Amino acid sequence: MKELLVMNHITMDFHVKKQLFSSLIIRAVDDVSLKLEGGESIGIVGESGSGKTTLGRLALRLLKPTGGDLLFRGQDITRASEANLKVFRRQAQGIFQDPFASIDPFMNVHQILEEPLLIHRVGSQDVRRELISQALKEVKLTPVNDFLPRYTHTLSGGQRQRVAVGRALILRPDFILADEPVSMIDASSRAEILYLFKELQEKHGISFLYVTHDIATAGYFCRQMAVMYLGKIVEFGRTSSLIRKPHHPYTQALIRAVPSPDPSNRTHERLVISGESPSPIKPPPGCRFHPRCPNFIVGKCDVKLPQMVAVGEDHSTACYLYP
Amino acid sequence: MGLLEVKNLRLSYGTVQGIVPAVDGVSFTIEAGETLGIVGESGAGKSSLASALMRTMPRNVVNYTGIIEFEGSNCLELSDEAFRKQIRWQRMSMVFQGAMDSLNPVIKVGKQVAEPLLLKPGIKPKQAYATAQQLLKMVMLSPEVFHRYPHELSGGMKQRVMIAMALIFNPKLILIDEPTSALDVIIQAQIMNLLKRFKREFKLSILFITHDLALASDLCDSIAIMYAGEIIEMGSAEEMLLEPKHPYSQKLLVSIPRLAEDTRPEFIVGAPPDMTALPPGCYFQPRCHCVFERCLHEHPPSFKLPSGRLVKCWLYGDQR
Amino acid sequence: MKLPATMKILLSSGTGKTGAGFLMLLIAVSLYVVSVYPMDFGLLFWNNPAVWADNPKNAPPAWTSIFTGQKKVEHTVFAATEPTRVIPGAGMDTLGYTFDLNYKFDEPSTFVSFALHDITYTSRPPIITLLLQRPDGKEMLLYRHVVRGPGPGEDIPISRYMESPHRVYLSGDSTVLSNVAGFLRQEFGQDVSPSDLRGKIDRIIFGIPAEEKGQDFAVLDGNYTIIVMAQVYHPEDSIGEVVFVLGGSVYGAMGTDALGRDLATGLLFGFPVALLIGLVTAVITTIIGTFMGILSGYKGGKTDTIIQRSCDILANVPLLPILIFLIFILGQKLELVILILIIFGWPGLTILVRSMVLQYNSSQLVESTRALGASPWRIMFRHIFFQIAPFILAQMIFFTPAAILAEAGLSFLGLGDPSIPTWGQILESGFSTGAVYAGYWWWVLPPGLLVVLAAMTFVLLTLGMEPVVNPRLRR
Amino acid sequence: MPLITRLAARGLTLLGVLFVVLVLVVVTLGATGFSDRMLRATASEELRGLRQSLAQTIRDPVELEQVLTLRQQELFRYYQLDRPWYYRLPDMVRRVVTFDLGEARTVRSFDGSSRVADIVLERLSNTIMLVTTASVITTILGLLIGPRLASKVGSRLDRVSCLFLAFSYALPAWWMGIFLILGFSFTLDLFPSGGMFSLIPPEGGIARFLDLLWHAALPVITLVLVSFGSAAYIIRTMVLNTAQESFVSVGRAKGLPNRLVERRYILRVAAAPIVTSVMLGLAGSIGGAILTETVFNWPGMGRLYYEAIMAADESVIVALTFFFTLIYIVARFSLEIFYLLLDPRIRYV
Repeated sequence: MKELLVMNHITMDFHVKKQLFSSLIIRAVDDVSLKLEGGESIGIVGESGSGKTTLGRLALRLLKPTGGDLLFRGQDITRASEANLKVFRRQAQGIFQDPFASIDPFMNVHQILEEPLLIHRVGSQDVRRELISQALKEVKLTPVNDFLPRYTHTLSGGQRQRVAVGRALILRPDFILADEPVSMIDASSRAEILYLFKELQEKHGISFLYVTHDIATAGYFCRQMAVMYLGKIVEFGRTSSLIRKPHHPYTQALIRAVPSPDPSNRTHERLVISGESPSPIKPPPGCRFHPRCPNFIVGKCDVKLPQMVAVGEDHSTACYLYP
Repeated sequence: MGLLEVKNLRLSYGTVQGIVPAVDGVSFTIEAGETLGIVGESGAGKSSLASALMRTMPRNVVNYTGIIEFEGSNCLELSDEAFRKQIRWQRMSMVFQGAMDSLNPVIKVGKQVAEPLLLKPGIKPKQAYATAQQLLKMVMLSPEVFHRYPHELSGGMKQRVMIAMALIFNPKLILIDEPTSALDVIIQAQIMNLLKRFKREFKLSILFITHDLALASDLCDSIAIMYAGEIIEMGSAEEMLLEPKHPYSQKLLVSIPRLAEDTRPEFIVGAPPDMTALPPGCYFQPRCHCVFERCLHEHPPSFKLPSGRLVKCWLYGDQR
Repeated sequence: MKLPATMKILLSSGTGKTGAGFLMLLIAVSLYVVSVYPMDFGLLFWNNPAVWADNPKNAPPAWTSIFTGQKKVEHTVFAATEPTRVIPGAGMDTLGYTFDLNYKFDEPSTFVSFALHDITYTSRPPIITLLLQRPDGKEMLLYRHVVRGPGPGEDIPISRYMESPHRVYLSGDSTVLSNVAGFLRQEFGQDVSPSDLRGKIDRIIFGIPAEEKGQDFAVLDGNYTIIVMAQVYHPEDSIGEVVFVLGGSVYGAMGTDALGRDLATGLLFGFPVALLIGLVTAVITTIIGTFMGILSGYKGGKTDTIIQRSCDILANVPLLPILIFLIFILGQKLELVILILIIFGWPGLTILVRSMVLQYNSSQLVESTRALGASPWRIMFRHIFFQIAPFILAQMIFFTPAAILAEAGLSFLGLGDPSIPTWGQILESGFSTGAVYAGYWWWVLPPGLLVVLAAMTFVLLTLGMEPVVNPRLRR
Repeated sequence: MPLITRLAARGLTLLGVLFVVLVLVVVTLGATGFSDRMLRATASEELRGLRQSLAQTIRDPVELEQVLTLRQQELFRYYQLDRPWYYRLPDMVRRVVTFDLGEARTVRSFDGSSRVADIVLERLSNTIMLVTTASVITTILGLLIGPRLASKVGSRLDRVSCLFLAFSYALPAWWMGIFLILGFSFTLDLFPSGGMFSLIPPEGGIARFLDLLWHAALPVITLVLVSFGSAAYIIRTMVLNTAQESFVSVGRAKGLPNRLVERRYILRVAAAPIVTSVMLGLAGSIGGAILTETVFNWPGMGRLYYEAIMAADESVIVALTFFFTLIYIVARFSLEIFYLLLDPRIRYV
């Protein structure tokens, strides 16, 4: 499959005004490279402060990267103006965490779904109406006519998120960024959205970048997975191999921390790394993870940043434990 | 005789749409040293249950009845003032949801922890502060945190402070409401380990409220599942996690994506019920995969299964 | 939130309902005034002393009699353009005008006057006679006037009293004095010289010689008829209007000021003016403030910096002193007042709107809409604007009383626009002429009360909007 | 230190405000020709005096005219009337900033000085005294009433009070003043209708002070009545907002007595915004003082402003506009400091 979205050494700095004339730089994303192929799905997993959300926003070009290149279908869109991004905006869509906040509460379902069509001047009113009802059927909000005039506050979380999916879908995009799409939804409805994604991916060949803190849902939905820590990717690989054989100590800790409904859990404490992820304003030198790492090698990990090395087929990690 | 016995507790809110039930005839018992998990999805009434026990309900409560028997005294018969003086925080305390804004932003952390103790007659400030320091140490916070303001702490640290605060009087029972919902998984695991240790070391009784069945398994000896303001199933953790009986509990369990196994997570079709217009019969009936005629018309009572487990489902209506 | 829902919440509260009721009242009165009053009421009437010449000065409202217990003479103007009857005669017609006056007061009138307007004649000048029929059956000749004859070379028909009417102050006129002296002699046998009657005319014509000591005349209650007879010598001859004024010590619904102006008319005119000042200022301020705030918050960068700096400065200026200064120097124009209020008013709103927009900037709503490819304008004014619209509406309502109060305060300092009477100005004229210290409460209290009413209307509406803006208060 | 930078930034902005107001005033005066007219009048006044005194010594009318013309040119140069107004602009600004406020034309100080600085300064304390007293009373009343209403939001008491607060906000100070004069001075004769002291002030410190209090009563009541409505309302709203925060219910759940929760968890947290809004409103009431002082003939800056406007005394008006802005800005700056002291969240950002 052809490469759809390519991120080459992407870096993103934020300026935080600290004093009258000086500002602090926060490097939210630090030299990240990623390739998303057509019809593929990559999960970006990390804790808060890992830069995963920033990476997602960069992938949609909602932010201009400070360094590196961003290519969509081979076209450089790193610094393209909003006007030149029109085509990209049509082919790349986003689904965001909070389905209540990401949808205009002043619009009914019909208006919400019509908006992308209006923005990109698609079709006549009749064509648009047809497209809207098609999209609603696809996200299983039926009977369509019941939902069209409703406002989002009358819908449940799962239904709202499906409206958001419908809106992302209606322009027939090639790429969808899903930023924590199920974290605000009740556990019993999460799988429904994930199945919907999977169905759309298989049916329309849409590529997904799935940004989440929840390695379990990512593990189910994504074929590949990237684990981020403090702005850097520390491990990347095919999901099956990454979850079964996590190499990076951070990935291992992350997987260990995920609770599973097992009654024996309460009898013993879970093995967990100590401390919290440090502030990205002053990242530690060397490997970002070394202050919390159980396998920390003095004089090595705290000096030089480890490079990504292959540890298996289609599986690599940035850790000195693996030569 | 349990430490806390709740019988037929009801709590409703008066809203523009009329009277909306939040807790609808809930009964359960917590024994000393035992942890009960209340698991339910948003709107199931878990947090209302907690506020009913702690008497921190919002103003628009219209119906607040039942029996809350705590260490032998019926809380509902106590006046607000008596409840505050005798029970609240001293014998029954709480760790609140959303640690982010549960701390007073203008008071130093140490003082907030020590505050209830400072008000006790006969306790010297020095003593109270020493206790607070010690508690902060127990929740693995460095001593300097004592002199910090809440906004200088991370979410995980604040949650630890909240736990320390709940322990200041060495209470018999702690209600813990979604302690980790805003935290990252690793921090969540740290906090759960901490709670587990306290439970063991202090023989604490805990009422653990969460939407996450997997998280409940970390701490709870028995689990109650709430749906639409009712407890629809309650039993020991083993039973509930290995062999849930109620269709809702079953679905809830298999909706959790597992990392270790290759099973597909499942989901429940439909939306959670609108509490202002509950369906007739069983509240879960419109989404239930085992629904039959009786479910549509009659609201099921709690059936006690031979193992002692309670299920509110007509499927078990003939097993007495 | 949609407009109907907003209205519903607004009207669900007591304050909102009261405010809406007051607003209806303000609008109704304003509409009435706009349809009835001329636009240049200020110049043509209010500030034209001639219009008010016949009125009593500093007269309290007529209804105050109820409280004082004493029946004060109510100022009454009798005017007629058409005769009540025409008595044909040989070679001449008599036009008769009659006015009925039910005199039921405890005191004599303060004065009486008589005026003739627009007289046209062809051959001989008309003769006009003013008679008073009293309840004791006696008839009194008050005044007789022969219109000035044609001058040399004057064209026929001849017009008289077109520009300014022929006005006679009967209470002091010398012919009236001798007529009244004659009446006294004839009817009551009193022999007095006309000059002794100076200042007593009103007491005599509405009275009879008193029996008690110390008082020369007692008020005679009852039905009087004022009769005006005009003898004309040609069918084409006409009399435009005859006016008889019974000078009272109380006047109309709201009394008069030191110039005899009917305060009720001025107060009524103040309604649309106050509404105009308040609404125009509030609407324009809100539009500019909102636009700038959204622009500043969403665009960021240089636009933001420029707007923010301007706001920082303008919003920190103490308004009233600057307003006073500028109006004093640049001239007392209502437009100018409104302009200045707008210039110094928008930054406050802009700062608020900007901070709200900043919250939305990083919101998922804006991000997701941007990701759809929506233009900045669409995001700013289709999405962000609607999110903050209830707040902006509340702010607009809140601005209205501020503008009304500012103008009133300015007028009170004597810096009002003289061509447009406002409540503040009416109060000012009362204050600066010492009405307060003379106790002319009817002059100073009602205009202030109306300012309070108008301002309060909008404050109440703002209070009613509270649950709309702050959903936590909704119940 | 970010704390100091923040304060410095605010200070700079406020100084900018002062400067802009000044320039605005001076430009307005210049561009409308007002300043030209005033200076010409001053110059010709001087010339007239000169003519009279010279006429004694110089008999030759031609020579007299020559001398006078020369003197006139000199004066015009001195006042910079020979050049367009904007050349005088920097000089005017400099003079005001350095408090070199010049001479008043007609307004005089109590002891007859015509120096604007004298006139303004002797009035300054009177205004500050009046406004500060009223502000303190208003704030205390607001703090007593606001939280009480917030704790009973939606009740009959709250609704009735809201009506009353709306009335208070809608009340213009000057009208309230007139009302009180009519009622308490004219009708009941309880308080004097104006002024700061009796015509013949009583002897002795305490008697004098009581006399002052007696005279200040109505103006202070007026200011309090018109401003405490919005103050109480602001406090009510802020308390209401804070009371919804979850840490307040935590405080209650901790078993703290209600009064303590109200004080420590609501009022203390809301203190910073409350103080800011209330004080801002009061700083704005310096404007209201102009009207109140006018009504009560209180010899403060506001009354002076009114007198100066009536007498069209340019230099006094400029100076007063400048002073009002200055006071306002000083008040705002003290607020900033106050805010920082009250809110630890800001301090450490």
